Amino acid sequence: MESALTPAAPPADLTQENLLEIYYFLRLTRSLEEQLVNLYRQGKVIGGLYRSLGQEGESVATSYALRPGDILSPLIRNLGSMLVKGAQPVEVLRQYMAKTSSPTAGREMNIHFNDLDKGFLGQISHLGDMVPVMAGIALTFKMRVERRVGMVYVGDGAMSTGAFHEGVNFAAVQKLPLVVVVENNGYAFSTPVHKQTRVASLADKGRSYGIASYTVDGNDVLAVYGLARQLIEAARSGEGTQMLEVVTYRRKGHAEHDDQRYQSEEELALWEGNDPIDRYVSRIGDAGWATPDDLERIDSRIEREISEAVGTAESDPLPEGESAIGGVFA
Amino acid sequence: MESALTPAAPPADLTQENLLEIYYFLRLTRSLEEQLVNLYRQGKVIGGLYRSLGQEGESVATSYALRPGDILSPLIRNLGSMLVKGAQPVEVLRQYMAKTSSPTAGREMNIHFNDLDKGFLGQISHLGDMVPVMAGIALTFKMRVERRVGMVYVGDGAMSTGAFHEGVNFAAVQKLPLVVVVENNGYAFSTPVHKQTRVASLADKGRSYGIASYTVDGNDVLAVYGLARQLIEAARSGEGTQMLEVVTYRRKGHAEHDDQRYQSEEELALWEGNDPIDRYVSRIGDAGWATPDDLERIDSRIEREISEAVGTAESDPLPEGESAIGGVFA
Amino acid sequence: MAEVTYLEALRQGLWEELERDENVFMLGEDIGEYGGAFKVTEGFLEKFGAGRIIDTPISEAAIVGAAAGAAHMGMRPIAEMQFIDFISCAYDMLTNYVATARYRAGLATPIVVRGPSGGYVRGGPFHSQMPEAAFFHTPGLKLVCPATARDAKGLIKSAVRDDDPVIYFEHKFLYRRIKEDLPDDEEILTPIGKARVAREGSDLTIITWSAMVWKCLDAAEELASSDGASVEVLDLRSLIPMDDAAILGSVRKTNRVLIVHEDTRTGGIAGEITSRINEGAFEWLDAPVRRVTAHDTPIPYAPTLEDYVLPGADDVVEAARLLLAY
Amino acid sequence: MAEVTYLEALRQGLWEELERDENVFMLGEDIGEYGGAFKVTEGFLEKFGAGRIIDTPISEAAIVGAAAGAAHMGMRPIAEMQFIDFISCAYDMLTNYVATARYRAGLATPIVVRGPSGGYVRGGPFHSQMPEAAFFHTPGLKLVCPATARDAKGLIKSAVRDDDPVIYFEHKFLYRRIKEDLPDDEEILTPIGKARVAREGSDLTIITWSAMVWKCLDAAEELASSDGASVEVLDLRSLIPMDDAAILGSVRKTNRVLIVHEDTRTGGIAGEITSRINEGAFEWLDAPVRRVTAHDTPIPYAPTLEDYVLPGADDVVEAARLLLAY
Ligand SMILES: Cc1ncc(C[n+]2csc(CCOP(=O)(O)OP(=O)(O)O)c2C)c(N)n1
Ligand SMILES: Cc1ncc(C[n+]2csc(CCOP(=O)(O)OP(=O)(O)O)c2C)c(N)n1
Ligand SMILES: [Mg+2]
Ligand SMILES: [Mg+2]
Repeated sequence: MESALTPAAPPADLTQENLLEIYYFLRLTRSLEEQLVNLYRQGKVIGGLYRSLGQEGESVATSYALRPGDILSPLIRNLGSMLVKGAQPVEVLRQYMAKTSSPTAGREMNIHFNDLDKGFLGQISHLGDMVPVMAGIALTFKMRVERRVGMVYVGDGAMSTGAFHEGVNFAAVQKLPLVVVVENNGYAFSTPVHKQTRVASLADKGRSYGIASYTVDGNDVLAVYGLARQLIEAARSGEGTQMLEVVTYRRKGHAEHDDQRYQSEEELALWEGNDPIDRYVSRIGDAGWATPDDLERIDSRIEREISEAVGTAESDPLPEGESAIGGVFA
Repeated sequence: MESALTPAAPPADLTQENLLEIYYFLRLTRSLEEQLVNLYRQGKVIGGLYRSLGQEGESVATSYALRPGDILSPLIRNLGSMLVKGAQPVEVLRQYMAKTSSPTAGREMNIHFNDLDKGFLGQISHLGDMVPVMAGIALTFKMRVERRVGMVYVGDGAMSTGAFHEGVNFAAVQKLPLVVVVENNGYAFSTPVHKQTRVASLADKGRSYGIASYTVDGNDVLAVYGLARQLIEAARSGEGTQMLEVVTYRRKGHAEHDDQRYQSEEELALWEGNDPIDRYVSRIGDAGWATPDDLERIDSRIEREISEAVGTAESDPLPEGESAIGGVFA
Repeated sequence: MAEVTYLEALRQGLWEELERDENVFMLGEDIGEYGGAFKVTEGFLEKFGAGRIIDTPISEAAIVGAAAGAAHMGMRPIAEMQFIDFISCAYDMLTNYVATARYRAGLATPIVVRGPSGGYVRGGPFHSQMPEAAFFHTPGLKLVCPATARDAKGLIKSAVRDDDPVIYFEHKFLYRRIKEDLPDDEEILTPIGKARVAREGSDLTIITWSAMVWKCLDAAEELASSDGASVEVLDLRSLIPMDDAAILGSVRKTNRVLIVHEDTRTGGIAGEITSRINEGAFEWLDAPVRRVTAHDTPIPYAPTLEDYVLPGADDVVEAARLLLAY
Repeated sequence: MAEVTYLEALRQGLWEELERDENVFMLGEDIGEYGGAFKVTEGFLEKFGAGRIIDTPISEAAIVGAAAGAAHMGMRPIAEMQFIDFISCAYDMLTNYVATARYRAGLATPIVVRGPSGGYVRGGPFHSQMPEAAFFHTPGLKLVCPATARDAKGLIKSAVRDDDPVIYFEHKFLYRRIKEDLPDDEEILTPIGKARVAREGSDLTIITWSAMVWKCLDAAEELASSDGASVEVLDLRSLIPMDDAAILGSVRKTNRVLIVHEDTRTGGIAGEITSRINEGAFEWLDAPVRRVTAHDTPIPYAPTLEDYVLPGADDVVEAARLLLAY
């Protein structure tokens, strides 16, 4: 149970191809959300819009460290994790616009959808509830002696829920292959972390369940990747539940309609200067792992993919009213 | 946030009278429960019977460290705490026998009753729920700037509940004058502590809420008293929520009908040799604070009080059926 | 007189009670500096201070439990659920601890638990619930559900003064859609337990509450103009206690009853009302008691789906016609 | 044939399902070495091992949530609540996560949540509940409540095989009081959703379930011998799905209905049944639908009080006479 806050050297198991793919997912996450903002302003997003600006790094890095067959459960700010696990931009767009072609046929919103074959389980809104559920999935891996791992995200705010507590304790005591990613992004809606808990380090909460618990700079993509990989493999090899606190910052409001009155300009500026994508780009550029050309090619690919996806999604119809019925029971 | 497991010297603030009074409550608790066993065997106790054999020391010592005006919330094994706070043996007997004259007029069982003026709030069965409620009482003390303290008991098992987690966190973050007494008695019903949590020391759980957290030998009455007093006064002087783990042992089954198959003979013998009352008697005898005569006088007084109380309680009638109605609303 | 929204009326009611009684305080998530997710408590922190407007961790069970403990000590806490959907996390605390406290232990627990409820706002399955029936079943809780701005104010004030725990379901669809002239110089206190005749009529009684009152009034208007029918609309205003006298009185007058609620059909409160009418006015019934409710599904997100699942004025008209023709 | 108790029948059903399908497993508090608070799982740990009979921490939300997660992966978890009263701690998980999973996300969640329910055992307010109505209201959960040893076995086996989440309310008053001869050589599978005619009759239908079936049979016997009345007793066996056809068929035959349940009156399931009868068989009713239920209070501890609050055979006889004379 040590703690690590220094950026790691680029993990040895990443190829240049991997590094470019990570860039792809980082940029895709941000661009897709920016596109969603446009659609939101045009009134095409039906409900609220939730951004992960500034947190794309940890989402992508933690999920990229998983292997095929592993399952994660994202929260509202883990669009990046879902994309890494194979969710398609067009699915996300359809969800936000409540199209009949969306993965939930218009029944659920935004990124509340799942594909267990690809490896992600959609969340419900009630914070904390996914922790016990993911413990159950990890329990299955253990019972079947499959070398698979579960990963569940939880915010600084969600850690205050009873469900979080019961779920992590359950996983810990059963020694389940589950990695709990704590996203310390400074706020839960308007509530700063120090009003959510009195403890200085959220990783201390993991220690109270008797599980290995680490803290990492959440905006250092490669450091997050390295540590996540280590914990995932520890969980995989029978060392039980692991916790990883990623220290990051929510640069937009809780949702698009939030005026962020409680976040100071200085704080926002500080974290803008600590952008995970900018840092990653410098890092892989400086190290000579990617050329500006490489990145530009990826950027254009993303632009193309998103604009195609928007076209497809927009032209899809809303579901027929009657399709609301059915599917409550098998 | 240190840890103390060595017996303290007799706290300076206890007079000889206090020491004898503590003996009185220890013995009263045990004798009253023994009397309840008799009544239970005679079929006069209506529901189950729950013993605190071996834990009387920590119950009495923690509650004795409170001051008038403080409020505690006992659990099923805290008969001793309630007696210290002024609950009468006859009330307890009436509750167990569901008499109309009982504090709840036969509506609730065993020690589920309260007297806020005397300073105790009765529990409900759902484990963990009293923690948020006591946080609310402590909140009132803080809002009114009263120098009063709340104390809430929680078992090793109850710590796994969501309500415990939410309540302690709430109290911690609001810096409420609440002392959480963790009774680590080895089991929750049949479940040993290591199946309840993976953490080695339950006091570590307190640390994860950022509150001061200590461990003490729960069968050393004076050590418990001393540390409890210290934490109570810390809470009283604005230092916020405190946690005290008392390490003890439940020598009877979960309830009288439990065959204790999961507790080994050796374990039981070991803890019988570590009886808190025996230890206390030796301690105050050896130190010359009490003579055998003093203790015998107290014993006879208790015998008399209990036999009177049994007589009174037994002769009371059950409530009239119709009295079940009413009192749901004001 | 000033024109105020339902939300503003609620806000005024809370404000006035906080001003009136220093034992009243509020606790909930993001209610302080942020003023609440819907801005119901905007400006409260500045006025009443952090000691009485308490931002809490995301812990609904602790919020309700702490409110109960404080209430035992003579305080009058008002707990906000950010959305009423999250009250489910405090279900144990409410039904086992709070609801039983007086009965089992003689403890007064005058708390108010309030929050934005209901659908028609494209909130999806977890921001659209109307979970009144979940608490209707437990003796010891009062349930209040204002339909008008006047009642939003009058009922929150009565709820705060009530000596029992009250769950106050405010309807988020009405927050800014309902506007009403309310007097500035007169205290508004709506008694809990008294229904309101929202429209008088003699051919059919519609029993309803909360946002559905408005849909039923639209339906009654349509039935009057198109069918010449005289429809009475009874706004229950509180579900516990339920105004049996008003219900039975209206049924005995019109002899036909339609119950309309936003909640799902099976296990919804229409069932209880139907029982009470069977027990208390069976001989006056010229037709079966019928109900218009949501379908038995979660509330879906897409507008087309939500509109299909939730009842609308047209559903009310259709059911009323069946009854009128019976 | 062997005579078995209700508890033993349940135990056999669980045992057989664990033997039949390796995806079936159990989790709960003290179910392993101790064999459960009521010894329902006595011997299971030895037979099936700690990998399939899992002792858990005191965490009802986690028990149900973990069961749900495992069920998504193809397992068939059976979660025990030590007393069903503690299911309230998993209310959010059951109603928001489990119940909606298929509808909102197409996820199969075949779990069984079971536990000792009901009163008449001097358990006080928190060990006597029959919280069926708390879950009846949420679309997506099936509710099963066996009255006989045969059904205790047949319904648990069907519940385990059901592709939807099932809450199985076993009645602790019946555990050792009901004994029945069950065949050794024939598999018992009671279909979920089909009511059972516990006694045929033509003058009055009593609709009931769980322990009340026995009280109603006593009452029917009394009414037959003292009043010469022919009373039909319909044991619903499952509340969701509800066997509307059986209910309406019986009502159309007898024209008089009494609904009897152990749960409190207000918000109890009798309301829903009354609505369905109003909607489906109003013209066949010769008398109002009436109900016999518990009073609207928590369940008190003293035998005199509990007996007063809970319905008894005498209450059923009395209400039936009123209806027969109507
Ligand atoms: C049980 C529950 N209570 C309240 C809410 C309302 N709510 C939605 S998000 C949110 C803040 C979450 O903060 P955090 O867990 O830190 O995640 P972040 O938004 O920072 O990613 C709140 C209070 C909820 N979804 N669930
Ligand atoms: C929420 C909840 N779940 C289950 C129970 C049943 N139960 C009663 S006591 C008990 C064990 C409690 O153990 P612990 O907290 O260690 O207290 P102890 O009995 O050892 O004093 C259990 C499981 C309960 N009362 N509440
Ligand atoms: Mg956060
Ligand atoms: Mg214990």
